[in-house]
Amino acid sequence: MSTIIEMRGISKSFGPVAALSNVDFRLEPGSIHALMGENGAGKSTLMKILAGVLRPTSGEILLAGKPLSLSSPRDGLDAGISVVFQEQSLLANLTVAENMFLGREPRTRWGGIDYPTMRAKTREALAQLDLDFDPDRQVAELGIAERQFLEIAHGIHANARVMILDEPTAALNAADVDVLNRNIRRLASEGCAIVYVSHRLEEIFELCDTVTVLKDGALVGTRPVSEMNTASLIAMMVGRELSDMFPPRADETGAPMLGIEDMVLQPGAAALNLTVNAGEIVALAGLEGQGQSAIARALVGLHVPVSGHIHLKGQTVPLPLPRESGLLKMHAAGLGFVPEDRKEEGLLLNLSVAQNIALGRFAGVPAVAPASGTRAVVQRMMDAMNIKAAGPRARVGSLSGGNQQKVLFGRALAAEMDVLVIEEPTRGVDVGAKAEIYGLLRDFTAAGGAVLVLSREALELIGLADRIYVIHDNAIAGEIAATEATEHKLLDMALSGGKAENA
Amino acid sequence: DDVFIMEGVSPHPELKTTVEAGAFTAEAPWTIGMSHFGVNANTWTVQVSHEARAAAAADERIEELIILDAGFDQAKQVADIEDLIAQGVDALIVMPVTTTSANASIERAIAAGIPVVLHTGRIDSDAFTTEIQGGAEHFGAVMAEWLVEQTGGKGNIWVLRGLAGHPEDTNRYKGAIEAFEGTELTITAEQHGDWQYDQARNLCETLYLSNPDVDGIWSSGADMTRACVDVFKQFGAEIPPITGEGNNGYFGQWIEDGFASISSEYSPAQGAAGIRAATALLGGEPLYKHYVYRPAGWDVERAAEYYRDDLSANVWWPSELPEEKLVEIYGK
Amino acid sequence: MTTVLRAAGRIPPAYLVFAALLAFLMWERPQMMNPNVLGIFLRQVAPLGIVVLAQLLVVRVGSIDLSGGGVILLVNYIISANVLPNAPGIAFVAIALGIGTVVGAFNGYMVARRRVSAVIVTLAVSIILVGFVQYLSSGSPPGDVPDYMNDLFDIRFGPVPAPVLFWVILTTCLAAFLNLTVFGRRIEAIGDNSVAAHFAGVPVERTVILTHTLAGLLIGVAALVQTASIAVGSVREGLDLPILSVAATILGGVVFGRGQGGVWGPFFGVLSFALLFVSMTILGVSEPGRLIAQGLIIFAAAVIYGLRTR
Amino acid sequence: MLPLLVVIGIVTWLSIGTDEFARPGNLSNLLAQAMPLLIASIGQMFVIVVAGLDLSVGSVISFSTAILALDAPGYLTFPALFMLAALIGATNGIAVTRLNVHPIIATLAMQYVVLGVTRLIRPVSGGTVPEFVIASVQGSFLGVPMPVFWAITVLAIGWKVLHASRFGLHLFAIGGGMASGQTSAARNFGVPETRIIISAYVASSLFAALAGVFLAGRIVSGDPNVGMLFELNSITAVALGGTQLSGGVGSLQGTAIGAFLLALLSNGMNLANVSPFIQTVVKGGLLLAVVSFQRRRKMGL
Ligand SMILES: Nc1ncnc2c1ncn2[C@@H]1O[C@H](COP(=O)(O)OP(=O)(O)OP(=O)(O)O)[C@@H](O)[C@H]1O
Ligand SMILES: Nc1ncnc2c1ncn2[C@@H]1O[C@H](COP(=O)(O)OP(=O)(O)OP(=O)(O)O)[C@@H](O)[C@H]1O
Ligand SMILES: [Mg+2]
Ligand SMILES: [Mg+2]
Repeated sequence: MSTIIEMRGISKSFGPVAALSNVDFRLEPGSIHALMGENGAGKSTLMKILAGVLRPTSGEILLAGKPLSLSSPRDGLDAGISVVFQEQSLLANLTVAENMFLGREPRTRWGGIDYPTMRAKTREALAQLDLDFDPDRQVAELGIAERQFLEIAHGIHANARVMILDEPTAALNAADVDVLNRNIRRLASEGCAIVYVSHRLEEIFELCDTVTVLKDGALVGTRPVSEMNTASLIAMMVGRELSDMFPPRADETGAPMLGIEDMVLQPGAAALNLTVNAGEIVALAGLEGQGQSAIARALVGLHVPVSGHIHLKGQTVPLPLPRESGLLKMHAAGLGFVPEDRKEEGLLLNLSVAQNIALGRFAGVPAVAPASGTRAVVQRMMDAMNIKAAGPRARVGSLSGGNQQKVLFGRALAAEMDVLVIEEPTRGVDVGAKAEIYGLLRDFTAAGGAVLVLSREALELIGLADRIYVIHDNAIAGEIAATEATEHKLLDMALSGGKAENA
Repeated sequence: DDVFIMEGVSPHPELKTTVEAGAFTAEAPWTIGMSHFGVNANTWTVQVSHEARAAAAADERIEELIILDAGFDQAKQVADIEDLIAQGVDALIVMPVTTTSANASIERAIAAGIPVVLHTGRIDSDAFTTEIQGGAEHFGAVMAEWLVEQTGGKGNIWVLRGLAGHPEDTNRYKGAIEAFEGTELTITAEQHGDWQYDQARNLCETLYLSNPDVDGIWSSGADMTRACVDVFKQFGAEIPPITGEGNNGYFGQWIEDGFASISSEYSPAQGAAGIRAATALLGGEPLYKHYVYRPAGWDVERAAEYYRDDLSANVWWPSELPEEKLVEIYGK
Repeated sequence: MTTVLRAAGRIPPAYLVFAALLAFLMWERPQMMNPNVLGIFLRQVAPLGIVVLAQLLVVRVGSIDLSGGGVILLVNYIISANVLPNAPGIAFVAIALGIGTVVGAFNGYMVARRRVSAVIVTLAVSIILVGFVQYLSSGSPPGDVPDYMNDLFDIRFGPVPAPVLFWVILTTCLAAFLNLTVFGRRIEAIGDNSVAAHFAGVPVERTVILTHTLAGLLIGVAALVQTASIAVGSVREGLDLPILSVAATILGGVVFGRGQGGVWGPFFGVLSFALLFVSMTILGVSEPGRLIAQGLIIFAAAVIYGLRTR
Repeated sequence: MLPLLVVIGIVTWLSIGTDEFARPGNLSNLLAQAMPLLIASIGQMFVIVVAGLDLSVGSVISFSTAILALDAPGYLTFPALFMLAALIGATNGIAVTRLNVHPIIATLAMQYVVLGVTRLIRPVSGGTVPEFVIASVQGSFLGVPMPVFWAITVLAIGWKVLHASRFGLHLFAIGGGMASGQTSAARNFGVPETRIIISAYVASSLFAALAGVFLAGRIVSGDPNVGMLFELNSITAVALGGTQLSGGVGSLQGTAIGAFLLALLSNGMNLANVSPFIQTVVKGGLLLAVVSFQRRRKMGL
């Protein structure tokens, strides 16, 4: 097979931080090439260089054997290199169609934008991904998974020779991943070279034919996937074997910490009840948009349910909570919330790691209180989670995606809550760090805390949780002990919602 | 004999054009419109509108006086005049913002048969009915001539100007420069204090600290004079001859501190003069087209005659406001 | 080495302008380089300096306050127009601080709770206050400011004029307050991303209202200092002060939602303006030249800074 | 759209309450009074959509009247004026993009410089404006007053550029990225960000120059102060019209209504005989009332 892209001796440093050093990377048309590595290994940086977003400090790129000079994303696009970035990059103020065609809008004879064509082609592109949303909808109105799909559609659409997907599935659930994989295979069969970055190992084995592993900015090696297994891949990435991903479950649980009583999420929906006990990790599973997120958010006033009550450590709080002060109120009562969208809702990207973590300790504290005594906690969190940063003063925005997630998580742990509600505990986190985060969560419950967790990864739910509630149509379709749960069972419950019905 | 316009105002010595008696006669009651260049610019401009109102109130034939405030905005003045014409006023009084901006709309008023009285500001056109002009050049020259006399025509002087770009500032300055011509006075500093106390104070402080060698100060307005005097007092320095303008606060300071000064006269009662000219036109009396207002400068004795300890700093003299009004508005 | 250079790159432009102008004055007018003279120059900008303290607070939470002109005018009017005959000085202080606080709280409420554009609200508030003074002054124009205020303004401690000392103390207090308290951390967080700050447990609305209120209080203080510096009442206050305060704040390295320059950056922004005005006056630069030079100097400083922080 | 309702309310009230308002003469006055602000606001909007601000608008307006009133033939001054305005805008744009200067600082510095230059070439108002400029503003064509044609033209241009061209879409894209803190989002889509932002500042200056031309025709002279406060008034009009100062959201019709509302306030208060001493309060109060009902999602500028 001929090589379409060859990156030779790529190095990149951000000030004192060397993100990449002397990395070689080759791509063949028709192949699906996995790019793996721990958080902060340099995967996104390498791909941004290939896309023309960043310029390498040294090294060269060849396109079909000819040197390629990329000074802006435009150049990348013109060279047929299309990217779905790890960080969502859609423009929320524009419509779906406008986002699809931004930068290459079809034009009318008069030089204006040909909106009818744009809409029609948008529909077509979305239909390929089994999607059907109105091209005139504002992206701001889309959910996170819908946005992710739109990004993918945008990338796929570009008729690219090289397609880079940087953690495209981080916000997708199993069913959506299937749709995506189908399309990726189709693209590959049409001769497109695909780079696939993901921390979900099972996807790599299912989809990819070649894997390149980076570690600390350096190339570890490139191998055919057929020669690898999970253990060897992890060893290659982490440098050691991971014995147990998930820590052991607690033997017994304590008194109820968090209870939801007769919560009606939407007019017409059934009332739902659930409890989370001290020492327990309880998960909410289900297909996208069935109400899991609404339940979690209703607990902090970010979703307005019709009615219901919360019981928190014996205290009863009527729903709905006020939008502005709900989160603070619950925070004061000992319930912390970790949002999924770390960029918009989670992190203060221009502030330091230390400040981001320390903020968790200041919630509910009077404004004039001294802001001190956080140094030790910050250090403890950074050590415990192995956060890779230049130091506590490093800007969070300069961290790799997975390390950002750890900072977000560190803040919640530092705040010393009794109950944590977590939307996606390990979005974009590498295997090693995942194990660390799971361990921390278990430590938290072992100390008497309670956790309510949402995740799109069924395996994570099964491995991590004690009990799982499956949500369907804004109501609880069933409850199952994690030890008895399998991916298949969960999907079945999620699809049917108790009855038989197609999704 | 001639219609009385205002104390100190007389027909132009050369331009003797007249307005025919009865040219604009209208049935009373009248509505008079006045476009003011900037009512709220400073306390002097406020007093002009008070003087106009008082004069209008004193004349039973006037049913209504509509004053619009251009706020130093030429475009707004054009709009104001258009709006006044639209309201069908019987006569129009204009205090122009600039020499050209209002010409077109003034011409439109004349074309609509509305007589236009102009004061406190000239325009570059003949298309008005009658004008009363104080003459900023005269104002500046009176002060400058006095300064030349005080200094013996030799030495260093500072020039404190008003708002940059404002015609009143430019013309006062022009008058002063002409009067300085041929003398041995050197202008060592020339700055714009915008007629404001705080700006002038900062300027005078800086100028004094940078070079205290000054033999006289030409100041284009009263608040700036007070600021500069305060600076010299603050440094315990002798106050050089400094020019001023007829305001009560400044008069008080002048009388108390007894420094060498002169006050140029520029009465806010020009507001009343405009009303009288307009009523004369509407009443069918004959007028001249051009009136001038070129009073001599005041010395401290004259200032003392007018100075009122019981009134606030911001009365400007001479005033035609009736005593009750003065006390009501300016009483301490 | 590179870290030193990077740190140098983050020095707000205000420091550069200040150093350059100071060097220029030393060379051009060495006799003026004594504490007494400099003290007087600093006193000229003390009111601006205090308004800048207010401005940098709200700018750090991504807002802006243009209502300063109106507040200062109203306070000046109340004190000079004899509205309260024979009122003791402390009453004026209370009124000034009261007006500032109420206006600030109102701005904060509108910006934080009602989510109205900060530029427009604070501008509208200023217009209303200016209009209110115009209305009042049509009945009774302002007169003199009580003498004791001028006397206070003229007090000196050694070479340091009282208003300057007061301004420096206020700046120090604010710097300490922002550095040491939870409030300071919250301001930073909101400035960076108010949504994320909310999720991090920051009471966003309350903090923004508090920030505006504090800014209003500071503007009330500035109004007192400004009034004390003017012996007379006024009916017109330009937008100079608010706009200059925004400029000084940004030159000091504090940009909407970001506060690299802290409190002292904008402080030096004001100092550079002081020296800038003084240099122009001393050089006898004409009005047009002054405007052009002022623009070019601000521009040059901002470009140097901009290129280094890119 | 609340401002629109307010406009309709005021118009209705004035038509019933005063005899003069609804006369064609006054309506054409009103249009002429609104026009300079409308033109400047459309320009300002380009910059605000990309999360910038242009404080040099007022100076450029004054500058433009000063150039037109130079003692030189119109066929020289007229094109020269637009070339200089484009240069001013390009400088602003380059400062903001390539030199990384905050828009407020860049355009404030420019405001000073341009005002200084204007004062040099025209210290006080005066001079003569080319006849064709005066005629194009004060005259009428086929019995329709010229300002009507101005309004149609600038609104059509504004509409085409903002809402019906790739350039306009790219403006909104860039602004949307800025508003959400992803400063390079649009760039990653291949939008030539720098070039477009610079063009926005150029457009703002060109529109300001055009507003200056209209004003010069109205006041038939050059004036160094005529543009004063236009920067703030244009920002106010744009924001009143619902455009977010954080970028990415806004509409031309909103801006037009905003500008019209401000002009209507002055005209209406003049006709309704509101005393000049309380006109300012009323204006500020109405502004506050209108804007306080325009809740937005994000707080800030
Ligand atoms: N803009 C930046 N400024 C400074 N450092 C940066 C910047 N972008 C990335 N880095 C650093 O470069 C290194 C590589 O980051 P990169 O985002 O490429 O990691 P990654 O392999 O994609 O990790 P993840 O799996 O967490 O997404 C990290 O140490 C990161 O902190
Ligand atoms: N562990 C750390 N290492 C380096 N910088 C830190 C650390 N923790 C906080 N910082 C940063 O240092 C500055 C001061 O932080 P802060 O005052 O909160 O520390 P602290 O926890 O109070 O320390 P101490 O208890 O010793 O006073 C902040 O800018 C913060 O971001
Ligand atoms: Mg990455
Ligand atoms: Mg500390």
